[in-house]
Formats: sequence, structure tokens, C-alpha cells
Amino acid sequence: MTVPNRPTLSLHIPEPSARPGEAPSFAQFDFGTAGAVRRPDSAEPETAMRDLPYELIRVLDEDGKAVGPWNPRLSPDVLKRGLRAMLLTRIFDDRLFRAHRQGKTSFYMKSTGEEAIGAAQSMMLGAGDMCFPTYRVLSWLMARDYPVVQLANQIFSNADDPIKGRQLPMMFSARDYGFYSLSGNLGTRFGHAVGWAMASAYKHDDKIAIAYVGDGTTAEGDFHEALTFASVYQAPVILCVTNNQWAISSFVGFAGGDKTTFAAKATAYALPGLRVDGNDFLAVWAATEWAAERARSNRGATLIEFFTYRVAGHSTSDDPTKYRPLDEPEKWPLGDPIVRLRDHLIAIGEWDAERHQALVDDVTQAVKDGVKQAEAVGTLGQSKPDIATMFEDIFAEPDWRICEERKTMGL
Amino acid sequence: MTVPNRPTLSLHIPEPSARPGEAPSFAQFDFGTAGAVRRPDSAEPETAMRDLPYELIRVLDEDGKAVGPWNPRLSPDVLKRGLRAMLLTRIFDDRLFRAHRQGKTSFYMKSTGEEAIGAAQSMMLGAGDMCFPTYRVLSWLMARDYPVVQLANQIFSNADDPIKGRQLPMMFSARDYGFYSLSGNLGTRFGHAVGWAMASAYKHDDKIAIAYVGDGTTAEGDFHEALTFASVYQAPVILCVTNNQWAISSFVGFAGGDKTTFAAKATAYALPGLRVDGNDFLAVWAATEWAAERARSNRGATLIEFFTYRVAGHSTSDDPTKYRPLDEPEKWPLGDPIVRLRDHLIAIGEWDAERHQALVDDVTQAVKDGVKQAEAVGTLGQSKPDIATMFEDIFAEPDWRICEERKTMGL
Amino acid sequence: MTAMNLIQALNSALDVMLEHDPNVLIFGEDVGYFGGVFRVTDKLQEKYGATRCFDTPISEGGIIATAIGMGAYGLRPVAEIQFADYILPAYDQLVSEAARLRYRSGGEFSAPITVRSPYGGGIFGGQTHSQSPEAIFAHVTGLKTVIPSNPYDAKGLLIAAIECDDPVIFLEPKRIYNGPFDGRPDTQVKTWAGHPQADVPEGHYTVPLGKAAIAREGDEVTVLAYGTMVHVALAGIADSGVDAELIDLRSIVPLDIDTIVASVKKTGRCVIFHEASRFGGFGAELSALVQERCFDHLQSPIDRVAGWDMPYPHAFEWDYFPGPRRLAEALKRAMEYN
Amino acid sequence: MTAMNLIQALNSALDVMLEHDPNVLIFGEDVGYFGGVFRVTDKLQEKYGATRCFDTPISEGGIIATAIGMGAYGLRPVAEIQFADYILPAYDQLVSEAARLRYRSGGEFSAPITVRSPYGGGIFGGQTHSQSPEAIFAHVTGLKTVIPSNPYDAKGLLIAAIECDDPVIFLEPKRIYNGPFDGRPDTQVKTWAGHPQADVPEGHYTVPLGKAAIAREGDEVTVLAYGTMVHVALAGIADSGVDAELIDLRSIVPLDIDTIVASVKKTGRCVIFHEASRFGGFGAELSALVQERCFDHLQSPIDRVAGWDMPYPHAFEWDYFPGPRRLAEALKRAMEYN
Ligand SMILES: Cc1ncc(C[n+]2csc(CCOP(=O)(O)OP(=O)(O)O)c2C)c(N)n1
Ligand SMILES: Cc1ncc(C[n+]2csc(CCOP(=O)(O)OP(=O)(O)O)c2C)c(N)n1
Ligand SMILES: [Mg+2]
Ligand SMILES: [Mg+2]
Repeated sequence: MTVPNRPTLSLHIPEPSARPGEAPSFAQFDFGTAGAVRRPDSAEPETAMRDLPYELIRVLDEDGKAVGPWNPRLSPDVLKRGLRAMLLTRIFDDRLFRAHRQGKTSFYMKSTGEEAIGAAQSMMLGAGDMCFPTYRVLSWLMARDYPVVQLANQIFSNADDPIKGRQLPMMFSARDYGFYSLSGNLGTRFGHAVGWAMASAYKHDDKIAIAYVGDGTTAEGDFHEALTFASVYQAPVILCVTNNQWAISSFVGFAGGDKTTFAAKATAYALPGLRVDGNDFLAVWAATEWAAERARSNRGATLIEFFTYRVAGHSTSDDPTKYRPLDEPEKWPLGDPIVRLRDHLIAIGEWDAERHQALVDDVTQAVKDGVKQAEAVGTLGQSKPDIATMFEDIFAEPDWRICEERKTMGL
Repeated sequence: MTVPNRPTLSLHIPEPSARPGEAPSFAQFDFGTAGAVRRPDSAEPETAMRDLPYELIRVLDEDGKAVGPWNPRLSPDVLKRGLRAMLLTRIFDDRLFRAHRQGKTSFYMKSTGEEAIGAAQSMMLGAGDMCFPTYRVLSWLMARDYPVVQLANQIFSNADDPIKGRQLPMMFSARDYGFYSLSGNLGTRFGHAVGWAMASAYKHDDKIAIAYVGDGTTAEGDFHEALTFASVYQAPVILCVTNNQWAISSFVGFAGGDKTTFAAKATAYALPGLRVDGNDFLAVWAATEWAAERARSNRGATLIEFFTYRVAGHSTSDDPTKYRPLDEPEKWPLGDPIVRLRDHLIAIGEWDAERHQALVDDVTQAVKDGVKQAEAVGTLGQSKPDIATMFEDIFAEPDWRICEERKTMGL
Repeated sequence: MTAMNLIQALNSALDVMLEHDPNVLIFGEDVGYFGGVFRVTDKLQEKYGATRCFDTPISEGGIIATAIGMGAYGLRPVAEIQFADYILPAYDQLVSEAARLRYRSGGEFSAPITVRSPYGGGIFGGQTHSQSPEAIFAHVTGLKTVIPSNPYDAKGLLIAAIECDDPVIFLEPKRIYNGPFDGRPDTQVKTWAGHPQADVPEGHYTVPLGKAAIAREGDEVTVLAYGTMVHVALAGIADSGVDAELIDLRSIVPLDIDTIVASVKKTGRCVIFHEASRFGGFGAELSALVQERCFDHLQSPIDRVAGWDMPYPHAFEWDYFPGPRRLAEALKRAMEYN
Repeated sequence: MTAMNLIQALNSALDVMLEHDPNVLIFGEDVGYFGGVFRVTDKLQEKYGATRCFDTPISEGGIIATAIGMGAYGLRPVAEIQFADYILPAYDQLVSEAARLRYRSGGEFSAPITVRSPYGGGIFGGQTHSQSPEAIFAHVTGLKTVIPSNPYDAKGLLIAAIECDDPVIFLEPKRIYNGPFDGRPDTQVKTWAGHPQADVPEGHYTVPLGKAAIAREGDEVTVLAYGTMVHVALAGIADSGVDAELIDLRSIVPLDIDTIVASVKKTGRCVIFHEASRFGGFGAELSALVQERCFDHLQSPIDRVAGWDMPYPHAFEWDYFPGPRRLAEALKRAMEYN
């Protein structure tokens, strides 16, 4: 049995729509229209909503109006708090990025353009719920008023670093703020969120978990394993993909994101998949509320893709103009989450340029104060936690090896 | 912002439809009707066939007729060769299972009920294509007339074992038969198939790869990683899930198989997903032909779920009556692949009871002869390859450690 | 006291812990309804319900990730990996996450998990049901690694592991599940019946992690072993005629360095005996430590008797496996050295 | 001959191999258009096209699985793992598959793959950009593990690795990518300019796997090191005033045991120096081997100077890192021993 001859095979290597020097293009994406996507009851079975992963849930329209069934109808007060959390994140990022240039820290990572995600989710979810973060959801902590000075202490690895100088900047841990320990390994905590949520269900508790991976990280086996466990045990967890189009220099096509949506991956696990405008504070809130309702009602997990764009470089070690058009960020069709929320507040008559400037000034001052306070404790290398702490927390109790090594250092 | 109170959470643990002592039930599945599923052109885009993963492709109807658009219209001669390959597998399995009881081998695994899959695919695909097997596609080798004596030599780990006594029984390697090296680690070779297929495309070759995992194994990260690479690079590979309802004692629900189909996992990667009656030689053939056509035309990978049932225990170490109803296998609605192909041949006037008995006798004799020949070389422990070979093939050239250790043994 | 084999002793430890502590739960491939491929979790689902003891997807990484998340929540999960050969897909979770969670979070989170896994060769399991990967765990600070050699220890160590606030890798030498094994495959299979350490209390007790046992007192050479090899060593020592002191390490992290050093200082000679491949195996660390701490007491080179440097070869199991003969030869070599 | 830093030398090796052998191709996270986060694959995609040098999904297991499949087909893939800390998700593929494919298939299939990965600390990379996991590869028979210490060796060893028919783990000490490093973070950063081993031929040449280099001749103590630590050792030796012989192992599997043994027999003393945590590290194997083979020649205990047994701590990088002072002290201790 032979098969008819065919042209020979060739290997396909994906390419982004534009490289440096070329005109950025997002023509390959369908952004839909604000308000257009239906909002099924969260109690409906997954089989009844397999269309959702291919639509983009948006609430804020071009005029800054909140429209459609996903409008969470938030009070102006909540919106203003959200705006503040996002601004805090943006201004802190800028300041600390500069601090890196000044040698005050070894490393920094911005979440510019993605601030709506952590902020809305942090505010929407309960104090006892647990977030399993990536390095790009600083706004979670900002929305819960985690002290700026503590962030800076960690980033400076100084004597007051709450995690005792043990980790790279941005790798926060803040249990009391519902923020699980971060680390550099991509994807490894996605499954922890599922386990944590299963534990909550096991204990007949009412707390739920939320976890994030980037678009690039969806390719790790951990992603699949976490989703499988979440599906099999109907874990009360919200699993999020922050699709910001880039993984360092690799465009989203290297995670299969040029062929379908990340929300569509939910279908493989019989989980609902929502695709949400990640630069729309209201849409993020609404989708999270829907998924949380589902989780709290013992209906299990939801996968949410936040469609967004990484405006800054990957980190202080990166120069994005090397691999994408210089003006690609500003051409991102879904805009800037801060501008959009500000414009919405203005559109509903709750905000104006003056009040906005006052907020910016206030937040700038808060960042300045917090960072200054941390600088007084010390920037990288100027101060650090007591050296003896280096030998602590390795085990609950140190064994002889650790004791001997500590002694060798005269501690 | 607090969320209204809800009943407390509880942890969901999946349960199969029946346990020992209960009546088996397959009411949860929709088996569809033979001939009912449409057959799109294999050149169509994946977006046009997202309905397929939820249908069951069947060709042989209740009367043994081949019906519908997926009928591969095979010649009676091909069908008879397929029947022979399946019978060889079945009869060899039975004989070697008994050999284990007699202490002639350390281990054995049957593929009873699943013989159509490897047989049809082995015959359909080309000599240069490469199969990345599991331990349950022995019929691949049978269909290509791999010598029975060599199989038995491997299973007895005797002096003529083609892989020199290095592996557990069933872990064949047969390059010339397009059969990649098996090993006990589940899932690890799924990605090798993708790499092999990518290499073929890279070299502008015309060969394609095919790989298998069981339903249970789909939960491994390797499964997801292989599918991601296959999708991103449009690798010419056919990725198969042999869904036989059980993973040792764990029913398919522990891989999420009670909530959706395995074929539906293809959707996560923008790959076509076919769900096929794995006990229908013609349906297996047709689906494979479709996917091979797609792969050879540089259109990339297809995921195929073969819906089947593991009739025997997992292995010689297993007693399935401990965890499922004794009569569950015989209640499997899709029947026995050998009986169904035999009945089809009879229905088309190409076969009868007499000819069938003659084939059974012939195959039984072939198995007997091959096994006897191997037994003459030795069963487990009676003979084994030259001990010095134990120190070979560790590296291309042994280093001093291996040379010294070999010398220590006086070799 | 009840006579138990190693499987029953482990089952009893799990039973006791499920009974005593509602935060203990058990999961792994086939451990639920079926009770585990080696029956270690037999009847536990029936007794405690499906949420206390349940099956998992075939996903070792997922199993350990789930356990870590549960540990961070406050539970004490006991995860089974069906064979230690299949623990590698979870190696990243164990090393990058479980072992470091407490340290890197400044003590905010920790992973008090126990990972049980049948381990080692001698059952004709071939390449992928025979390996002894303890060295790759021992090198990772933050993990504890325990390997029992008899039913009494197995139960007490497993309870201690579950109660331990650190992640523990608990490797169960499957060759001695049903009876001690002297390393001679051609002699009659023994059961645990009548063995003094098969007398196991039914209730709660612990054997502390980090305390070795002297399995045999002796003056001439110190033999360091663990798991199955403790029994093989006894046979090898008997064959050799050398009056060796045999130390059963019980846990390799934490390691009972004091007991080791005291013995070698007494005997002046040391042979290390394990089943894993020699190169880079845990025996290397033992050799280095003994040499560093007993240099002036050593009358002959510390020797290592271990598996050959190759994948575990099915048909050559007994050529690969370091049996009593190889140990006896090493003991005699040590005594004859000058 | 051209002056090259380590990055350029590696880039040149890849360039030469892409040029010479159409079966060589390169892939990994960010290695394609961008040329790698450390620029090792800079311009290779431009020069050879996207199918010869391309980006991958973020999936280390997938990268290695793909490479193995390609190797089985007959290619010689060179895969990059962005940081050695992130190689663990691929550990199962490397150990259970790459290392054993030839053996278990009776020689029918093999995986002639090269896995490059930036490795080691000293760049303030914290816990997950600083680790030295060589020991967990060295223990796995079937893998070769190479660690160069200078541009000349790096190029020659990388070409040898790609041409090697076995799977090779090629660990690149990232701290010395741009210049040698003497272990003193407070002194001025050096470049490779003017270093004798930064003179690199532009074409094809190999440095054989398994041949150590004597980085410094000496009579009093043998120091065993590799990668960055070769340079730190030179500083430590200078500080100590001890006339030490420094051996740069270059590959730890295969290990050049003859050169090691000859040196220790000459000096009678040995200090092992590596950055990885001490317990169960590769130094343990070296210590065991030296002790076994040079017992009668040893005038002082073999010592190990290594990273502490803890996760790599960001702020305490220079307290963790075994610098020249710690080596010098060990050398003096060795000389003073009696
Ligand atoms: C397991 C692992 N592999 C590789 C890396 C190196 N790395 C750090 S961030 C990154 C890109 C992540 O991209 P994405 O998931 O899209 O998240 P984003 O940075 O865009 O938020 C890579 C490859 C890592 N940290 N961990
Ligand atoms: C990585 C790994 N984990 C666990 C096992 C133990 N094991 C062997 S077969 C099996 C069940 C496999 O089930 P499935 O994938 O459905 O294949 P089937 O046996 O039904 O064909 C298990 C858990 C293994 N061999 N490898
Ligand atoms: Mg991204
Ligand atoms: Mg199955």
C-alpha cells in the first residue's frame, strides 16, 4: 500500500506580523465590540458555553461607556480605588525601573499596560482567597495597600526585606495579602493553586484560589497538569492566562496563540473558558466575579484569558526594540487600562482632569515616600538582612550540616 | 466587597458507573451510528471541523456492512491481512500470558480488544514512516510480519533477545519495522514523534510519524508539550489516544474522560480532532488515511482518539475484577474488533466459518512454532545474552568506568 | 504488637495518621478504590472515604504540585508515586518548589508533604521499575530522604515523616515488602514472619528521622547501608567472616553523622554498600564525609560496593545487583589491605 | 586566530557546525530572531534561516523531547535551555530517554543531542538564575557533562559535543561569559581581552571530551575545579602562597581520572572546589575516587570547598559563593595538617 507522491515536507517556523522597521499590525485579531458577548448564568454547564472562548468580553466602549451584560455595575468609589491601585503600580514601576538604572537593585520587571488585571481581581476577591501570582500582577498587592516601603525593601534586598534577601526582586511573598510566594520558575505554581483550592474544598471551607501564567508559559507541562487536576476534582480555582502577546522576545505564535485563543484551551478540560479584554478594568472584574461565583458554588474551575499587551520590555535585562517594532505598544488596539478607566470615570461624571492630576500627585508622593524610606534602610548591597538569617528556614530545624556551615562563617 | 454566603465547598472525587458486584453501564456515552459522521476534505482548516471531536466515526454497522463517507473501500485482500494480523496478536497474547503463568517470562501485557488500531495503522502507513508505540500496539508489528520468534525471544529475555535482555518484556524496538524503542515511562515518547516528524519536514523528506498514549497518560505534561510543538511547527505527525476506559484500576474519569472526549483536546491546539470507533478496523484505517493525507500535504498534525475498551487486565500483575464488574468487558457496546471484521468479510461474501477456522489454525500454528523456537533458545533465566553485552551501548564508546567494571566481572 | 510485613506496617502508619489527623489525606495513581499496586493503601478509602484516599490522574508533576498547594493551605498530604522511576516528571516540583518554599518565602509558606514511592530492584522490574534515585534527592537541600529496612522502622519513620514540617521523600524498598532479602535470588523466598522487627505496635509511635541503627555490632570494618541492602549486607558479612559493624542509615537526609563517625573511628575501615549506580551515587557523599572526619583512623581505603554504571538491565539483574559476594570480597580486601 | 569572549567562541562553534553539517540545527527559548538572552546564537538565524535556528515554546520538557526525536531521525540538534535552573522540567526526558535510548533499544536508536545551558552564579541572579546542577547529571550513566572555563576550550568542546554520538549536557558558566572572574566581586570587572585562551581559531577544531587541562602546575596540593571556579582557584592559590597544581576538569563525564590520580600521587594532597552545594555534590564523587585511588599517597584529608547547603540566596551571594579566601584557607589547612 503506497501513498501517492506529494510535494516534499517543509518545516514551519511561526513569524510575528511585524519585526523592527516594519509597520505593526494586529489585523490577525478580531477584537469584537464592547457589550456584544452574551453572559450565560455561571451555573450553566460548560457544554452550553463552548462559543465563549472565541469571543472577547469587553465592557468599556470607545466612548468610555460601560455597556452590555457583563457590566459589573461598580460604584464610583470602587472604580476610583481601582484607578488608584493601577496608578500606584504604574508609577512605582517607573520609579523602580529608574532605580535599577541607578544600581539600586539587581533587576526589575514592569507590568505596564497590564495593571487592570491584578487590581480588579484583588479587589473583587475576598481577603481569605489566595492568589498564586506571576511577576506581572504587582497591582494585586497595590490594590490591597501592601506597603510600598516593603515592596522597595524586597526589591533592594535590604536589611528590612520581608523575605530576608533570599530572592530576586519582584519575587514577593505576602501571605496576609493573599499573595503566594513567587519564584522565577515559570508555571510551577499553577498546580499549587489547584491543590490549595482542593484543600479548601476538602476542609469545607469557603475560600477559593486564583492563579496566573503568561501566554508563553501555557506551553509548560505544568499548565496542562494543573488544568487536568482542576477539572477532575472540580477545584474552586480561577486559572488565568495573561496573554500579553510576548514571552521575552518570542511572539505569541510560539505558544500556539496565532492559531486559536488561550481561552479555547479550557475546552480540552471541559472547563468554561472566557476571553476578556485585559485592559478593561470592568471586564476583568466581571469575568472574575462570574468565575468566582461558579467556584464558590462548587461548580469548579474557570480558565480566563486576559487579552492584553506587554508595553514595556520583558525586564531590565531586555530591549524590545530588538525584536518588535518600536511603536507596536502604542498601536495596541485595546489601549491603556489606566486611560480607559479614567475616561470612564470622566464619562460618568465622576472624574475630571484636575482630580486625576491630584490622584497622580498623591500616588507619586506615596511612592516617593515609600521608596525613600526603603532607600534609607539601604539599596542593593548597602544593607542586607543579618547574615545569620541565611542559614534559617532551610528546614523547620537546621541539621548538623547547616549548623556546621554557619559556624564556619563564625555566626 | 464581600461575596454572599454559599453552602461550603466540598471536594469532588470521580467515580466510575459501576464497581464489582454492580451492573456495568455505558449509558453515559453516546456511540452514535455507523456512517453518520461527515467527512470533510482533509485540506479544510481546523476551524471548519470543530464539531468532529464530539462525534464518533464508525464505518461498520450492526449488520457488518461498511457504510458512510468514511468507508475506506478496502480490497478484501487487505481486510484479510488485517484480520490475520489481529488474530496473530490475540493468539500470541493468550499464549504468552500463559507462558507468564508458567514462569517463562517476568511480565506480559495483552492488547485484547484493541488489536484493530495498530493493525490498520501499520498497514495503512508507509514502510518509512515511524511509529512511536505504547505496549498496547503489538498488532503494528504483527501486521508487518515481525517474526514471532523475535517477539518471544524479547519476552523471554533469552540469548537471542534482539534488545539483548535489557528491557522488560513488551518493550520492543524494531527500527526496520518502523517501530521506535518502547520503554516503561508513560508519555515520554509522544514528543519524540513530534521531533522525528519535524526532522522529516526539516529534511524535506516525505515520511511521517505516528504516536500513541493511553487515556490515562493524557494527563502527563508530555502530552501537552508534544501537542504544543506539533501545533506550533505544523509537524507531520498523527497523535493518537487509545482510550480503553481504564488506566490500571483508574477509570477514565481520572483523566477527565467522563466530562468530554479526548479528541476535544485537539481544539486547545487548533488541531483537527477525530473520535473513532477503535474496534472498527475500517474506521481506524479511514481516520488514519485522512490524517496521513493531511500530514503528507504539509498541513500538520491530527489528534485521533480511538474509543475502545481494555478487555484484559492491565498486565500480568493485575486483577481487574477487583475494581470493575466482572462482565464489563463483554458488555462493551462496540464489540470485538476481530469478530466485527470477520463478520464484515462474511457479510460481503468474502469469508465463512470454515475459512476463518483455517486462518485461526494457521495463526495458532505460526504462534506455536515461533514460541517453540524461542523456548528452544530459552525462557526467562534459562538463557540470556552474553553477559559482556551488558556493558555495551551505554555510550557509543565505553569510558574507563565501564571498562573497569567489566573487568571486575572478569569479562 | 502484631506481626506485619512492610506493606502492612506502612498501611498501619497511614491508617493511624488518617485516624489521628483530619489534615492528613492520601492520593496517587491507583491508591484509592484499588488500594495501590502494592496494596499499601488497601482498605483506606473504604474506611475513611474517597476524599481522604483517592486516585489521581497519571501526572506525577501534577500530583506533587497538588500536594504542595495543599501543604501551603495547611494540610499534610501523603502522595504516592507508583514507582520511584516515575518520580522524575515531578523532580522540578520537588526541587524548585517543595524544597525551597519555606526558605524563599521567608517562612511564610511551607510544604509539609510526604512523598512515598516503591524503590529499588531485585524484582525483575527492568530498567523502569528498579531504580534507586536517592542521590538526586540527597543533593537538594530542603528535602529529607528516608529509606526504611524493616516493618517496625517503616511504620515509625512514615509517621515521623508525615508529622515532619519539611517535605520528605520516603523511599520504600519494594524487594523487601514481603520479606527480608539476602541478595541471593536462588535461595528460598523469606517472609517477615518471625523477624524481630516485624513485631509492630498497632498504634501511634515514631522512629525519629536522622537516627541510624546499628544493625550488627562489630569491630573490624564499618558497613554503611540502607533499605534492602541492610539485609544483603548481613549475608555478605556472614560470608566474609569479617567482624563488621553494620549501620542502617534509615534516613540519608538528615544523616546520622555521629553514629557513622564513631563506628569508623572504632573499626578503622569502611565499606559503603548501595544498589544505585556508583558514580555520583550517595555512597560518594558518605565516602567523602567519612574520609574528611576519620582520616587519621582509616587503615584501608573506604570502598564502595554499588550497582554498575549503566541502566538497570533486565536479564542481567543479578549481574548488576551488588550481592553478598561482592560485599564479602570488599570486606576481605579491606582487611587484607596494608 | 581572533580574540573572542566566551559568548563569541560559543557562537563561532555553532556557526562552524551549522556551516559544516546540514544535520545540525539549533533551537530554544529566544534563540532565533533575537539571538538568545545571552546572545550566544546572535545572527545565526539571519545567516542560516529560520529552520536552522529557531525559537521554541516555553517548555523545557518539550524542547528536549523534540531534540531526542530529531536525534533518533538522524539529526544533531543543539538545544538551549535558557538557564540551567530551568532544565529540571526536562530532567525526566534527559534521564529516562536521552541517556538510555541507545542502551535500551539494543543500539537501534540513539540521541546524539547537545543541550547547552548557562549555568552557575555570581551574577546576582538569585535562587533561579544561579544554580549548578552538574551532580544530578553526572550520576546518570549515558549522559556526558561538559563545563568549559575559557573561550578556546568552549569552542573546541562545543564542537566535540555536537559531533559526539552521545547526549551531552553542555554547561556554560555565565559569570565568565564576558571575562574571567577571580571570585572577588569588589574588584574591577575583567574582560577576556588579552587572555591567552581568548585567542580562538575561526574554523573547525575540537577539544576532546574527557581530557582535563593542567591550569597551573604545582607540587604541594592538587586542586580540582571546573568552569568559573578555575579562575577563582587561581586567585585562591595565589593568595595562599601554596604551590598548588590546578586541574581544570573540562568535562566531568567522561572524567579524566588518570590526570587527577597522577597529580594527587605527586602532591599527596587534594582540595576540591565547586560552586554547587557541597552535600551530594560532584565533589563527593571526586573525593571518593581520589581517596580510593591515592589512599597511600594522601598526607592530609581531601577537602571540599563548595557552596553552602542551602538554596542560592540573592542578597548573600558573596557569602554563599566559595571565594578565593575559602580556598586559600583550605590549602593552608591541607599544608598544615599532620
Ligand atoms: C521554567 C522556566 N523556563 C524559562 C524561564 C525564563 N523566562 C523567564 S520569563 C520568560 C517569558 C515568559 O513569558 P510569558 O509566560 O508570556 O509571561 P510574560 O513575561 O509575558 O508576562 C522566560 C522564557 C523561566 N523563568 N522558567
Ligand atoms: C510516568 C509513569 N507513571 C506511572 C506509570 C505506571 N503505569 C504503568 S501503565 C499505567 C496506566 C496507563 O494507563 P493508560 O495510559 O490508559 O494506558 P493503558 O494501559 O490503558 O493502555 C500506569 C499508571 C508509568 N509506567 N510511567
Ligand atoms: Mg507573555
Ligand atoms: Mg487506558
